[in-house]
Amino acid sequence: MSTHQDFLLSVEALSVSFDGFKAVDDVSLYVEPNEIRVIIGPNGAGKTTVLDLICGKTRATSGSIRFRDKELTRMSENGIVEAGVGRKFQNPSIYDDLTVFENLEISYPRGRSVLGALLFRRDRAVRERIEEIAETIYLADQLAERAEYLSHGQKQWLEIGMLLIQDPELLMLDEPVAGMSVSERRNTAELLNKIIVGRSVLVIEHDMKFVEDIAHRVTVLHQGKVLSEGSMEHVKTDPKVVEVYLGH
Amino acid sequence: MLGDYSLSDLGSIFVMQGFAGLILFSVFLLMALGLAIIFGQMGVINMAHGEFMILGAYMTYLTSKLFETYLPALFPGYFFVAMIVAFLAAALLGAMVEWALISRLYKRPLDTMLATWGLSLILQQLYRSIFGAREVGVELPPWMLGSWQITSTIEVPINGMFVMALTAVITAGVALLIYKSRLGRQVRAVVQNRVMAGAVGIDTQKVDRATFALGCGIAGIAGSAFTMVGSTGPTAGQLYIVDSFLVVVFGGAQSLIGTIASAFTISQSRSTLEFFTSGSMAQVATLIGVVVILMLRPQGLFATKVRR
Amino acid sequence: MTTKSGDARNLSRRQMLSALAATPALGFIGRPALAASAANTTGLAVTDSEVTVGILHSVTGTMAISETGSVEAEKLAIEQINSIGGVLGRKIKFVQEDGASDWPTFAEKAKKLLVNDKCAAVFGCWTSASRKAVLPVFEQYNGMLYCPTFYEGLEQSKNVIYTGQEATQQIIAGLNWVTKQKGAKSFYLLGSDYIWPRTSNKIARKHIENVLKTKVVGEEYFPLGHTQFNSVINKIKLTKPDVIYAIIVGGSNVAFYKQLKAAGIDLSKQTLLTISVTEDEIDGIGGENIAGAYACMKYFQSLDNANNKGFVSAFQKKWGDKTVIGDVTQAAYLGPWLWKLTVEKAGSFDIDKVAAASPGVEFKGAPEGYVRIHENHHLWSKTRVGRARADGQYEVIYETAELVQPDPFPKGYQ
Amino acid sequence: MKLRGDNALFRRSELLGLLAFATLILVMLPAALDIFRLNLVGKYLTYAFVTIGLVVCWGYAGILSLGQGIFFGLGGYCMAMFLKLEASSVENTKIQSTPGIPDFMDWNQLTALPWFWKPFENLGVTLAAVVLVPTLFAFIIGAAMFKRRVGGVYFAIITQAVALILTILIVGQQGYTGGINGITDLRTLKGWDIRSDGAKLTLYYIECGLLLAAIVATQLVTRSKLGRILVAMRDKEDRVRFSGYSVSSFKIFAFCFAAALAALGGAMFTLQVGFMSPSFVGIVPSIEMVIYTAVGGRSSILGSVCGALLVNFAKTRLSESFPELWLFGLGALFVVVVLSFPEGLAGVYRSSAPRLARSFVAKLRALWRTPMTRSLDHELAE
Repeated sequence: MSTHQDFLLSVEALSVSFDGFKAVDDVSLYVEPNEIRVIIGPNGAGKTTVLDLICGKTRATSGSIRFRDKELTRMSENGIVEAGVGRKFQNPSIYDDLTVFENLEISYPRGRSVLGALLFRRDRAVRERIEEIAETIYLADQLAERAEYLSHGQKQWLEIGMLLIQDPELLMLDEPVAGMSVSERRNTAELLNKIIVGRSVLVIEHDMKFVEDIAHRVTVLHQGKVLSEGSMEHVKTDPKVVEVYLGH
Repeated sequence: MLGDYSLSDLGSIFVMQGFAGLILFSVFLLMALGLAIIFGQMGVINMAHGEFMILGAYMTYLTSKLFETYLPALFPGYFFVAMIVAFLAAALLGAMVEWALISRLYKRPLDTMLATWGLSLILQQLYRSIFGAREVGVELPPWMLGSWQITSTIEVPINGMFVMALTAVITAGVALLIYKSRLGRQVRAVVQNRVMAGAVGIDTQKVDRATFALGCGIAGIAGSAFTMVGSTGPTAGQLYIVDSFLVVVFGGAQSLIGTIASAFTISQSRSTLEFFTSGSMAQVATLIGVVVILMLRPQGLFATKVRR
Repeated sequence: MTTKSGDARNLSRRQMLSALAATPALGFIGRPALAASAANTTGLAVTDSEVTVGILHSVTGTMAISETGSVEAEKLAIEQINSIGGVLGRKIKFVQEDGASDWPTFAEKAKKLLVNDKCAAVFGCWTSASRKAVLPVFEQYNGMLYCPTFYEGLEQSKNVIYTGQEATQQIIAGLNWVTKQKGAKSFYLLGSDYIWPRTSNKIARKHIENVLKTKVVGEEYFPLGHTQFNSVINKIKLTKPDVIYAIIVGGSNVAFYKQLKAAGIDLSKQTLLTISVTEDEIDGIGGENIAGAYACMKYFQSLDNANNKGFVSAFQKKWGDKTVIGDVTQAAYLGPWLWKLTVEKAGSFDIDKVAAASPGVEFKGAPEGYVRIHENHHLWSKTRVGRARADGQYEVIYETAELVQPDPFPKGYQ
Repeated sequence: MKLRGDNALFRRSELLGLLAFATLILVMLPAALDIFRLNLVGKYLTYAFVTIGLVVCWGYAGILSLGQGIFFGLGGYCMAMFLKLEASSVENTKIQSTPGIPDFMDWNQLTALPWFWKPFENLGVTLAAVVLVPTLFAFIIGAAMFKRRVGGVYFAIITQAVALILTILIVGQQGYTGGINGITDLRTLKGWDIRSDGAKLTLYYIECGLLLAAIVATQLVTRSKLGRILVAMRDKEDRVRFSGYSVSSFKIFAFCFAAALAALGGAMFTLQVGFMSPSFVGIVPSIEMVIYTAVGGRSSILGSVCGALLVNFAKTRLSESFPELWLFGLGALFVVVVLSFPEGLAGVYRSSAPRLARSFVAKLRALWRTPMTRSLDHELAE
């Protein structure tokens, strides 16, 4: 195993409780650069909460989250994003009232301060980058359309595109293929395969076929604790996992 | 400033201040209860809440006149009838308002505020046109006046006790209704997930209307009770609106216990401060306190902590 | 309801006509007494048969409660004046505007009445705040305002006639009386938190401490609209003052007196003197809640004189026999009458002439009895103390022997 | 490509609207109205500053403030303090026991000018304070609230409470503030009599200039990326946060921007009306200003300005014609607008304007094709 310094993300002894209920209980997790890690587990296992904790949406009760040399538990959400962590939500989280172009533009990593946003000009570099991303996420023809009118799948892609334009070092995806039709799912898988190159990815997913396709390593959460961790093969055959999850 | 008084004086003042605080607490709670249902349970911001209270007050006035003219023998008991009339009238108006206005605005909760503000203007003018611009005096049955002498220096106002008792009964009733009854469960279901509640066979329309009417009805009773301590005029309702909202918000909108606790905190601090400073400064200090605490605990005193 | 002033074309034609008739008409007394051009040289809305005045009160908003009575009184006075031939042979026509309990609105409407409607006089305002808001307007556009409310003083203007009492008239006589009659040694001052109660209590305190040589044991103010008085009532119980001196206004009154009664303070034993509760307010408070309290002002509905009897019956005939009449309502009634008398004394509607002619104008038919306008544009009037009865009326138990001189800038009280 | 046009400050329809509006307030109204009515329009337009601010703060950023009266009032008070000091020269206040201080201070036995009045002897400082004091106050409220993620109804109610606190303080501290009467009887600005008709006209034009500048400035904000971020924030606050923006800073900016505009309106109000009173700080005017915005259209700058103009115009007309019943009309107007036109007048305009324009153009075209024959036919028929 590599030394501590080599991990992109080290989550150690992380816990959080809501009114006494321990949603995440002493979880440790190490993600290497360029690794694709999938978190699986039954409903209520604390998967989404782990992502929430990493991106700062929820504050940990105890434990530490180190991203490279930064301690995320004490940083603001936008600071975490600037450090290089991107997050996609479970339900497509895009801006309905804006066009696809504007949606992508807002995620463009420039002019993030109030003054910067005020003085931000939509120059050639910006436009080209957005068009390029739009091409990648199959939305080149919908740039001027209000995001509200996109299909569910397109909305998911748009959100992925919004992450992509940030170019994060760690990308966190919460059920990226949930609720998609078969063809959309195929496209999405293809898209994900394209974008995960050159960065670490943390994915929550239920779709086992999909998981097998992309996962380097798998972490199984159960009742807020890590139940098992390793390759898909290893996890699949772990009797503890079989009992609580795959066996059903 | 307390050095000038004898110990027994201080003792009785302490007791009477305690009662003054409790009465204020009852008043606050009573006026906030209807709002706690409408705002806390339904998320509707009813700026005409004060006007519903005043409707109750006017109904009490009318009932008293009616008894005075036709049933003078039963006058001592008219107040109970008046409260029922007040409840029914306010609830009926509430149901009508829900049907005409609120039901069209569930998707835009902040807009309910603007529409009900318009409604409050209309109601004020309506009262003015019907009852005249002057205040009306509601005559109380003699037994409600005066005070109950406990010791030579300790006296407790009877109407204050009455308000306290009434508040206790209504609070208990509301608690039962929200937490134990079928309607209460349905209301909570609708609030949490309107679509889902509809899907499992709850008539959301009916539930909404009943809830809103209930909240307004309670406001009517509050208004009726307030004729004992306050004034009844077309614009008197505006006096209550900010206090009511602060009590509900401060308590954590969805929690009945929160509303009770917050009414208690606000009333006790105001009543105590009023004793040591002046009325104006007491109100300012209490408001600042509430604002600061809300800043530190944006969800109010008693909101449950959940994964957001 | 808005009326138009005579338009320019009419006016010039009339001016020509009156120029022809000017010389013989001067000595002629009858209808019309004076041609419009002679009685009105400043372009006011005066024709040969009509003169337009303004009524400016709040008929909506929180102050409508109090101002309604004034509107009714002014309309009654105008109607009565018209029925006996009007002013200088002209019928009075009024334009009513709503101040909406909002001071800037008062200023806006005042300006409209003066600039647009060219009113020869305006009867209106109630609160000091509204009067302060319109005062610069009346001074700038040279209008004439008759303001009915008792107020804090510290004001005097060529363009305003104050038909209500200023603070010293109302306060000093009452304090003297209560000290003499009740042997009061200690006072508890209460008030709504704004300028009139604060200034009045300031005057009261100076008088109590410097002239009467007794003491003030407490002074408290409450925001307008305050409804919870239990804490201060406890303080009163603790300090046991000989006199509670209350200047609480509006809806707060109702709460205060009801809670006072409920707290077991018996006004037949505890002396309470107020200068802010008229019969109008008692209507809302309920007579049984305030019976026994003393009020000090210049007019009570129960005043026993022929003028007042006629006034009360005319008022109730017009506005309903349950309507009560308070001090300010009566003062508002004086406005149109005083104006009529002044205009007739001046022989002109011109504001400058009316303002100049005002001092010394006497109104013998006033319901409160004889009044006279002082040099400072306030009224000489008697001050009376009444005791509230359970039926909502005051029983007059004292009145000053002489008219009290208005003194809006009292030396030693500032 | 069509996206390029998006960089322009105004869309063509917006530019036309703005020009029409400028013509209305700069040419048509002054020509049509006497100075009294024009001064009233000037008063209505002071509220337009507030509604423009609300468009940014509420329409774009989704922050409903029920306390804009606070900033309107503070701006107005700053201006009024300067004017009052000028009106209270030793000469003008000879009859007071302490000449040279404002009359209400004298009545309240103050014998010296309080320290916080001192800076307002200087016009430059005053003008700076008009904008800075309310903006700073907004910053403090905003920072305290938005950093703690207070939002929605809670924020609205807290701003209401703050408005109430401020009103009680101003009314209660009458020796320092003029109490409930406000600061009245303001006369001159550096010797220039602001009460004269000429001054009223000049002030009206100054205000129009400022308002147009404010409209352009607001357009700059809303058309920038910042404007789009505000909209994005209103929709999906978390998404914006996790796109690397400090949401609270943007909210604070929107709130302060609205406050600064409201303050400007307040100062113009003082100048035009000649006084300032606590009745502008309170809850009722604050809610009314929100309603003007709602009536005009909460996401349209020009719409909101028209809202302020129209509601106030209706108020004046209704109350002049039906002094005892006008509240029915006003109340009904609010209810109807909220129920039927959630996007206000601007929404109605947007949905029906293209259709109207099209039919107008079609008619014009038809007329153009057969101008002679048509008019001839017409004449013959008659």
